[in-house]
Order: sequence, then structure tokens, then C-alpha cells
Amino acid sequence: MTAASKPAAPEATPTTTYREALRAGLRDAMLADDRVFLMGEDVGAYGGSFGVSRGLLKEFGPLRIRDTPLSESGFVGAGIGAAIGGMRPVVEVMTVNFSLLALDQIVNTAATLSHMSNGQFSVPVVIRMTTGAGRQLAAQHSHSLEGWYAHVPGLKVVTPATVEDARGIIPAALADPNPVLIFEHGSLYTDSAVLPADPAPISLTGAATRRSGSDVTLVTFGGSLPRVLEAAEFLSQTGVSAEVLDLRCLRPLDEDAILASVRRTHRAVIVDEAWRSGAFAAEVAARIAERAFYDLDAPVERIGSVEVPIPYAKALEDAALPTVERIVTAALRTVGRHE
Amino acid sequence: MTAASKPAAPEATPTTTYREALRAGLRDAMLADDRVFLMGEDVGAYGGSFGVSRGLLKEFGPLRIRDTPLSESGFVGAGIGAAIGGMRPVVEVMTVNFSLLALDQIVNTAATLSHMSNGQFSVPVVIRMTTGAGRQLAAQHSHSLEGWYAHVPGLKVVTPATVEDARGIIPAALADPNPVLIFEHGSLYTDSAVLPADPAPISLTGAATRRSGSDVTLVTFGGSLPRVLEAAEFLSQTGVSAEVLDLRCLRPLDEDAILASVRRTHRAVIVDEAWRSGAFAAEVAARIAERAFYDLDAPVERIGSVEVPIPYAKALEDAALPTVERIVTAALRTVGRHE
Amino acid sequence: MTVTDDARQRLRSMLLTRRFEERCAELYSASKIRGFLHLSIGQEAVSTGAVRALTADDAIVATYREHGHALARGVPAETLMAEMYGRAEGCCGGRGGSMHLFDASRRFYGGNAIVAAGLPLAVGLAMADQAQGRPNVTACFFGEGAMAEGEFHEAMNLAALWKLPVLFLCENNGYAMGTALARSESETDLCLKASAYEVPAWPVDGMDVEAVEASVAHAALAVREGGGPHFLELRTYRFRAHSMYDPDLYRSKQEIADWKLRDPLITYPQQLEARGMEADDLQVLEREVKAELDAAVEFAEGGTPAPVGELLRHVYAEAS
Amino acid sequence: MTVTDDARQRLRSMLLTRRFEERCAELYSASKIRGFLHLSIGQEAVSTGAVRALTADDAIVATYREHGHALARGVPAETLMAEMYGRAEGCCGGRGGSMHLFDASRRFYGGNAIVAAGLPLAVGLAMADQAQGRPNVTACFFGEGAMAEGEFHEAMNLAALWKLPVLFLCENNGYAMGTALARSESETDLCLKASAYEVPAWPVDGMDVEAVEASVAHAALAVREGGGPHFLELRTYRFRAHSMYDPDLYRSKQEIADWKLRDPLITYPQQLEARGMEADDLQVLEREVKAELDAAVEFAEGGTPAPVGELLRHVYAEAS
Ligand SMILES: Cc1ncc(C[n+]2csc(CCOP(=O)(O)OP(=O)(O)O)c2C)c(N)n1
Ligand SMILES: Cc1ncc(C[n+]2csc(CCOP(=O)(O)OP(=O)(O)O)c2C)c(N)n1
Ligand SMILES: [Mg+2]
Ligand SMILES: [Mg+2]
Repeated sequence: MTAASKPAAPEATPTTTYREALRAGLRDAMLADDRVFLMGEDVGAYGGSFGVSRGLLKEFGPLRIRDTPLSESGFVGAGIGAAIGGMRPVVEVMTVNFSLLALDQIVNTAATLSHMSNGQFSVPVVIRMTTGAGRQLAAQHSHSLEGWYAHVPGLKVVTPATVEDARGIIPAALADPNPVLIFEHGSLYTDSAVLPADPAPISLTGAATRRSGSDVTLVTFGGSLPRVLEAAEFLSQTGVSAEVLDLRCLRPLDEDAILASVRRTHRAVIVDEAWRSGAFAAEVAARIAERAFYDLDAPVERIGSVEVPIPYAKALEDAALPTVERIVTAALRTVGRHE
Repeated sequence: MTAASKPAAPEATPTTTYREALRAGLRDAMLADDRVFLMGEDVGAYGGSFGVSRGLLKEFGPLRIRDTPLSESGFVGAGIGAAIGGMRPVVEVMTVNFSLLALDQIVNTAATLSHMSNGQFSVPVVIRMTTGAGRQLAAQHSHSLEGWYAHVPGLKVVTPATVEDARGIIPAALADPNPVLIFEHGSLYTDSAVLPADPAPISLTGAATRRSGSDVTLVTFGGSLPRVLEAAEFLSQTGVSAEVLDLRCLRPLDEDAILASVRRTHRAVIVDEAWRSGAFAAEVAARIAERAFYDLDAPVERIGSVEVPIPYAKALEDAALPTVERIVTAALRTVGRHE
Repeated sequence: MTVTDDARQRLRSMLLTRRFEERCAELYSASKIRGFLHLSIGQEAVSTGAVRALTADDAIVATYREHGHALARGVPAETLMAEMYGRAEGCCGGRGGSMHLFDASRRFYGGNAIVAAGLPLAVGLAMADQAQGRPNVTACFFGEGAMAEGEFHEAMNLAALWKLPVLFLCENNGYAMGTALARSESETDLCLKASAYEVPAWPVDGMDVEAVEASVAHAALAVREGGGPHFLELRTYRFRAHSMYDPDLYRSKQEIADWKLRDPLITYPQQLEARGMEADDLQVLEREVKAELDAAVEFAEGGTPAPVGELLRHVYAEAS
Repeated sequence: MTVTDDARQRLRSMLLTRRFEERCAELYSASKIRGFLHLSIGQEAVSTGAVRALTADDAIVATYREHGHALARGVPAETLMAEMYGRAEGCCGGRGGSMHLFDASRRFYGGNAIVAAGLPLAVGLAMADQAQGRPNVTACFFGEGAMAEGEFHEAMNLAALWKLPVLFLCENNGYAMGTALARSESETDLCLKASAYEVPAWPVDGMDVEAVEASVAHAALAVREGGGPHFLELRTYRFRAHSMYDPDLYRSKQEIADWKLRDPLITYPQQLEARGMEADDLQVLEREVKAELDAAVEFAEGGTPAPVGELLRHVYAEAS
């Protein structure tokens, strides 16, 4: 059968969800390297608390899809140890809220071991967790703490915001010899896109321009990207051309990309779902103010969560989180339009 | 005996160390209110790992100076519970490095309970810990994480930098009905000063101008204050008049004081011993850049630690930490003098 | 009815819990309730029996699966339902939702969404009672899954070391989300873990409300009289999924069916009928409970949305 | 000398540790060594006996009190002393210091300054060995004080649940800083805590180097043969203060004196003399050790200060 005589390729281009994309990436990695395994609470029999690993227990068995007891410090530490011992663990910590229980292992062991041992050890562990608010889960289940992790030298911190990035992120993280933390925003799992059958590898680090513009740069990452794109679209209808920069990776930070964009647009709004004071957005704002000071036509704006424990009631939660409206208003302020 | 006939007051004005000042404040509070007690690892028989509570076990007994097992999450949580139950606990967490083990209790319980219960509960717990580097204690014992705590609504975060503040801080913290975290920089314990016999109460919050100046504002807090004052002194000799602002309290932040000073000096350098990216200094820099943008004559400068796990060897550690020289150079840069 | 008032109260309390949670499930499907919703259906004998055995001055610390404990404690169904609706009239003004029910006036220290995080808190509440010479017990509920967390061990040790009046009440329903106990603990005899701290411990049939009440009363008395902390393993089962998100793939239908034979809302009425309860007395209770819940739902429906203007209130305690 | 080579090696290893640490104390007073310095003087029978019982392929995880373990493992005194001096020639290039001695080539996973933090790491190392079918044991040392930390319990449970080849070695020296065991644990029979995870456990006289070696060998064999984790309580005592900062106010001189009667560096030479070791053989060993340490100090003195220009190296692994 020649190419010409081949029947038309079936036009059903199946869409992939963010959740499925993560699963496909993990599965690829597990098929390619038998040192890779997944470990975490309810990743196996339950199917993953956000469904990422559903079906994988059956395919890979309980040693490679390993359910753990409720022992965050214990099993994250075990993942770090297994990495040092030559494995390539992917540790799922259900949510960032529970990761506080494992923070010592991440900060004091995973992040320090390479430097402290003068390079004798590396720690190729991948730690995934859900982050963010927006689903009425209230004060103890709505944190956005990826900025804390991004403060720690020795860690790499990524925040996949698109289905494409979700597809490539686990293999990319496993290919890196350092501890990589993947933050998956809870609101993204059901996002979907059409992916090529054999997607190209992605780079772990480096920002991505998600929309080009010339009047103001909207800098964001993770779960805030959809809202920021919406704001940019809205802005374009009011005649403001907004560039949207998705940081993708908070450590190492792609400062060059940020500065290059701001030097063109002369204005910046940073959107970060964390509480405003001390959020990662502050770092981005401070860098712009330091390194692009003479290029700025307006003060850098930051949009973050209102500084309250995130409440349950929908109207209260909505009032606490960044909204399209707040982003738009801030962007308009930078171009001198105050409504 | 009239005033005139009184013999000259004895000239021995005994100096008080920072360590002793903390102890005296704690002792006052314990004498004044029997709901106050101290709890932590080795606060009793050992005398406190930094000697703050030495002698108090004898005076107050083991129920009010309570040694705990190595169980940071357990006893910090117990302190929170005791506070809710009507006590006024002072919990000593030896160092900020170990506080990671108790972070969940602090972030998810202490900080949330008042808001989440709609004001039914308050959490009048005081949590003290040593912070900072500079004593060659290497990567796991040299963190400066007070900025993380300052990110969390519901907490108050103070960083006494002087002997006077050390003297007043525990009573001031206990008088506040909220969870207050006190960060004591390890290098300050041996600082000393002459204190009045009956020192006045201090305010928990609010920045303090430690030196007035007109060319540049040096903003700092905690253990960096002595170095910053040294830098200011040096600068004055080169003809630069530096104002030194000690934040004292990171949450709530005295933004007005920062802005007022910068609006006068038009230049700012923030000094914070934490790793540079994502340090609390970023928040201060971002606020200045936002709120005093049109008053700035130069980009805001930040001096923090180099982004490496803090190493043991003295020369390496010194190279990683903020130095007087780095502060001076940055300040000179803001006034256009590049050496 | 010839059975005792106590028996009737027990049955009514369990019934109220069951029907309350059934309503919640419906209201969740109708999107009236959101966030996480964890039902204790099947476990009512534990919450009812245990809470009944406490005094009004005792403190209660519970988990995210705490509707039954709150109801048994006497928190009105109206304010609970209003909370589930995110109403200003809710027991937390709509800020907490299902996982964070608090009632200071009843020493109900709530709802905690971090597994095992309530245990250190309970230790501290007991410290406060002990230090102030109050003869109270702090009853701390948690699931068997929580026993793998370090906090469980730290709290047990502190309570035992300091002989604090804490009553540790483990609701062993066999699963932590989808993880069966044997896949979570190397040693599944949970009482042994308490023994490793010299804490008296015994298992209790958690499907038998009178057994629970008697055991908790017995243990609470020992704790109150200075016997130090005690630990009970209350063996029970949840009939529903872990939460409204759980596809419930990890256990067999047969296992659920077997446990349902021991449903306290079937067995306890049977027992009481055998003791002489009138056949239609259960119907009377059902009607009472239905009326109470109808009123609660109506109250919640008619409640005020939590006011956005007050978002910033109570982040810090208001000066007293 | 008529005693076995093994006996002589044991004695030499303990002596090397003792004299190494005595030198460190002097060098600390002379400000050549800084930071925290925790001496194991009195506990040498544990580090020597236990490490000798392991194979070269076994992994070792230790604490901040690990000079003896590193020496027993064969890390040269020179590179250790250079590390204490903050030299480029140190086993960690001067970056770790006393609390962070590592030697990848000897599977010595070091020094950890966070109490109990090494235990989860050991679990993970054992997972890696198990997954890759390597017949290795991971020996994890920690103090009795660490057993109050949640991490101890989480790690024990994981290791037991997954039947991992971890050998938990508790060095019970009676104190965690100034806190005596009885003020730290409600139940002071530490082996009971291991039993609560179905982990075989027994106490060992940690002042008797041969008893330690025999017990560790026995337990390591059981672990290696698939018997799952084991736990040993090695009963010992530290003669010196916790660290160079410790005023040592919390225990009696008499208690220290009593334990010193069991000093392995007194009792073991006596035993060996009774078995026929020549009277001046100890002197020969002392001279050998002294020469080794003189060389180590000289090496450290003559070492290169850790180069500031390399500060940023190894924060991240270099591409391989
Ligand atoms: C520290 C922490 N880890 C994980 C979770 C997610 N989670 C919520 S409930 C639960 C299972 C708890 O099981 P168990 O303690 O037995 O209580 P049950 O749900 O059976 O009542 C898990 C894993 C959490 N809330 N907190
Ligand atoms: C998590 C943590 N908490 C507190 C400390 C401070 N600290 C260092 S050693 C020590 C005592 C540990 O005692 P033990 O485990 O018995 O070991 P030993 O020192 O007796 O060898 C303490 C409290 C620490 N390093 N880590
Ligand atoms: Mg359960
Ligand atoms: Mg000890």
C-alpha cells in the first residue's frame, strides 16, 4: 500500500487531559527505565487521589506503584534514600498542604546532600504534589507554597501549567540528576488539549511566552495561567496588548526571559496565587525593579491571594483568590488607565 | 536623708546580655501570670541549649519549665492546644532548622484556628527559636527561615535585634492574643547593653530607626542589624549618610516606616541573611518598588546569602553570608559610586 | 415504649447522624454543599456512644469525618447544615465547611483536615486542664490510618510521659482512603502500639453503641481519676466511599455487605424491640429526625451567604 | 601477641577513635576545629563492634556523633581530620565538618545533624538494594533520644511493612543532650517499641565490643537473609558532655564514674591480657595510633583551605 492509496487518517484527534498527560509521561518513563517507580499515599489501589496513576498498578504491580501508609516524612525520606541508592523514584505527596510534614527531609536532606558531601552524592528524586485553592477545600487544603520550595538552593521547582508541559514534565524531571519538585495545580487536572501521538521531550527549565504583546507583561505560572490568559484576552479587547509569560520553572528562574519582555513592554504585573506578602511574585517583582529599573514606565504590580486562611464558602474563597478582574485592573493601572 | 546628702549612686551599671534579657522578660511574665510556662527540649535540666532558661527550673519547677522529648511536632502542637485551653505557653523550638518538623502545626493549626472558627478561638501561644548562620554549623543548622513564617496570615513574626527588644519581647508577645513567633539570631545572645532596672514595656510591632541618615535607607532586621550598623558607620566615613531601619516585626510589616524613610532618602538597600531568592527582603523590595516607585533615585538593592547550603569551613561560610563590605558596596552603588 | 430514655437517645442520635449525612450526600449531588465531604455512615455507634459517655466539660477533638461527633455533642443540626452551605449562620460562619466544624461553647475543638494533627492539640488541651486543676478529659478521635503518622507517636508519648487526661479514640474502619490497614501497618494489632507507651488499651466493638458507650465511660473515668491517657480501638466500618470523590475501587462488594449486616441502625433497633420497644416507635423517631433535618435544611437554605465584607475579620483575634 | 588479629583490630579501632576524639577536643580548644563537635568517648565499643560486623557493600547511616563510625569504616583519619579543619582535602572538601562526614566509596552515608532524619533515608537505601536484588544491609545508627521523634516510627513501620533490609541500631547512652531517657519516654524498654512493628529486637551490652559485634553480625545475617528489619538497643554511655557547649549539669559525677568502670578501653585490654596479650602490646598500638593521628593532624594543618572560588560548585549535580 503506497502513501497515496492509504485511507485518510482517522480524523478523531483524541484530546488528552492534564491528568492523563501526567500519567502518560510517567508510564513512558517507567517503561523506559526500570529504576523508575511511583510511591505515595493511595497511588495504587485507590488510583491516585487525583487519578493520575489510575490503572498503573495493574500494569506495573505493587512494587513499582507502591502505596504508602500516611507517613509523609517517612516515605519522602525513603524516596530520597532510594534515589541516592540508585533508583529513580517519583514520590507523590498528595498535596502541598501535607508536604509540610516532609519539609525537613526535602530541605535538610534532599537539598543539601550534593553540596555538603562535596559532590559525592546526587539526589535524583522527583516529588510531585497538588497545589492551590479554588475548590472550596478551606484553610488547611488550599495552600500555594511552591514559592517556599523555590527559596531553597539545591532544589528545582517546576509548575507545569499546560497539558503539553504535563505530558513532558515527569520524563524531564527524571532526566535531571537533582531533586525536582513538580507542583500540579488542582484546577488543571481536567484541562485538555490535543497532543501529538509521540510528543517531543520538553525542557525542564525556562519560561515560555504564552501570548505575545507589547504594552504590559503579565508574569505567572501554574494554576494562574488560564486566568491570566483570560485577562490578556479581555485586555486586548480594551486595546491593551498584554504579553503572557509562563515561568514554568521557579528555580532556576529564567530571569533573562522576564527582563527581556519587560524591557520591551516597560510594564509588569505578576500573578501568583500565594498570599501576597512573601509570595514568589515578590522575588519576580524585586528582580524586575532591580534589573529593569530604568526600563519601567510604571510600578510593578503584584496580584496574589488576600492574606487570610482560605475560607470554605464559595463567595469568600473567590474574594480571597486572584480574579481576572483584579488582574485586568492592575494591568490597566500600569498603562495609566484607572477605572 | 535628702537627695543632696545621698551618697553617689554606685557606678557599677551592670550590663545585661541578650540571653539574660530574654530570661528576665520570661521570668517577669512567669511571675506575673501563673498561666505562663516554658516548654521545649532541654529548657530545664540542661539549662536551655542557648542558656536562655538557665536557673529557671530551680525557681519555677518542672511543670512550668518543662523539658520535652525530641518531638517538635508533638510539643509545638501541645503548646497550641494549651493556649487554646487557657494557658499562656512559651514554646522553645531550639532552632528554626528543627521547626520544619513542627511547621504543619504552626501553619495549619495555630495560624488558621481563629479565622476558620469564625473567631471562636484564639491561640495565644508564643514560639521562640534561634535562627541564622555564622557559627560554622553547616548546611542543616544555619537556616534563616523567618521569612517563610512571615508569609502566613494569622501569625505574628518578630525578630528582636537589640538587648532592649530581647528584654521586652516575651512579655509583649504574651500580651498579644495571637500566635507570636520570636526569632532570636544565634549571634546576638552574647550582645550586651546597660538596661534600666525596671525597663518599660515595648511594642510588639513597628519598625525602629536605629540610625538616622539622608542618603540611603538600609532596611534590615534580627541578626543582620549589627553588620548593617557597622556598614552605616563605614559609609558615614566615606560621606554617605545612611539611615538604618530595623523592621523588628515582619508580620505585620511596618510598611509606612519603610516608605517614609525611602521617600526621604530615595534609595534603599535591604539586608536579610536568608538566601537571596525568595527571602523576605524580596517582599520589602517589591513594596518599595510598588509604593515608592516615583521617589526612587536608584534601583532597590538586596543583600542576602549566596544561594548555597551554608558550608562548614569558615572562609566558605563567610563568603556565603552578607558582609559589611557587600552592604557598603551596594549602598554606594545606589548613590552612584561604583568602586 | 418500655426501653430506657438512654436507649432511645442513643438510637435517636445515631439516626440523626445517618439521616443528616444522607441529606448531605443528596445536597452534595445538588451542588448545595461543596468541597470535601466525608461521611461516617456505618460508624454512628462510635460517635454516638463515645460522645454520650463524656461530660459537658470534657473536650472533644475530631477529624474531617466529624458530623456525627458534632451532632452527638449537641451542636444543632441547623448550624451544622448552615455551615455546610457556607452560611453566616453556620457554626463557623461558613468559613470551615464539613471538615472544620467548631463549637467553643460545647468544647468541640473540631474538625481537622490534616490527618493526625489533632492529636498534639488534644495533648495541649489536656495540659491546660491538668495545669488548672480541672477534672476534664480530652477525647481525641482519629482514624486507624493516622497511626502511621509520626504525630500519633509523639502525642501518645507526651500524654503518657506527663500522665495527661487524654482519651485516645481510634476509629478503626479498616481503611485510610483506599489503603487497608494491613497495607499500612506492619503490626495490625493497634493496641500494641499504645502498650509501647505504657498506655492501657483495648479493642471495642464499634458497631455496638452500648459497648462503645460503656468502654468509653470506663476509660474516661480512669483518665479522669488520674490514670493517665487511655487508648481504645473502636472497630467499625464505613459503608460509603471515603469522600464524594472516591471511586471505591479497593474493596469488595461482599465485604461491604458483610459489614452492613452489623449496621447499628439495623441491629440496635432490633435489640431495642427485643427489649420491648414498640414496633412503630422507630417511625416516631424517624419522623422527629426528619422534621429536625427539614428545619435544618430550610434554615440553611434561608441563611445569609457568608459576608464577603468580613473576609478579613478574625485572621487575628480581636482585642478583648 | 597471642590474641587473634580480630581482637587486636577491635582494640586498635576503639583506640583510634578515642585518641582521635581526644585530639579533636584539644584542637577545638585551640580553635582549629569549630562548629559543633560531639564526642562519642565511652561509646567506642558500639561503633567499632557494629561496623566490623558489616560487609563492605553494606550501607551505613549515622548521626552527628559519627567520628567512630567513619574511622571504623576505614575512612582515613587524615581526610577526617582535614574535614574537621575545613580543608579541601577533607572527606567533604571542608563543607560538612564534624556533623557531616560522608564517604561514598565506602557507602558511608554520613552524618546527619537533624535528629532521626537519617532513618527514612536508611529505609530508602534499603529499598534501592532490595529493588536491585543486592544482598546488602543498611545499618542505621541513632540515639535513644531519636525514638521520640515521629520519623523513628514512620521509618520502622515502612521498613517492617515492606520487609526491607534495614538494621536499626539504637545507641542508648541514656541521655539526649541533658534529657535522661526516663524523662523522654513513658516506656523505657526501647525494644518494646520495635515489637509494636513486629520487628525483632533485643538489648546488647554496648560497652562490650565483642558482644556488639556478635549481635550485629547475627542480626545483619537475619536481615540479609530476608528476615526483614531488626532493631538492637546498644546500651552505652558517653563520658564527655553532649557537645563542646554543654555545661553537663544534668547528671552526677558518681554516675559518670560508675560507667567509667566499664570503659571498653580499660576492660577490653584487660580481657585481652587475660587471654594472653603481651603487656606492652597496648603500648605498641598506642604508638601506632599516635603516629597515625600525628600524621592526620599534620595533613590537616598542611591542607588547603576549602577554596572560596568553588563555593557554588555542587549545589546541583554536575552533568554526568
Ligand atoms: C497529613 C495528611 N495526609 C494525607 C491526607 C489525605 N487524607 C485525608 S483522609 C485520609 C485517610 C485517613 O484515614 P484514617 O485515618 O483511617 O481515617 P478515615 O478517613 O478512615 O476516617 C487521607 C490519606 C491528609 N488529609 N492529611
Ligand atoms: C530534630 C532535632 N531536634 C533537636 C536537635 C538538637 N539536638 C542535637 S543532638 C540532641 C540530642 C539527641 O539525643 P540522642 O538521640 O540520644 O543522641 P546522642 O546525642 O545521645 O548521641 C538534640 C536535642 C536536633 N539536632 N534535631
Ligand atoms: Mg480509617
Ligand atoms: Mg542519647
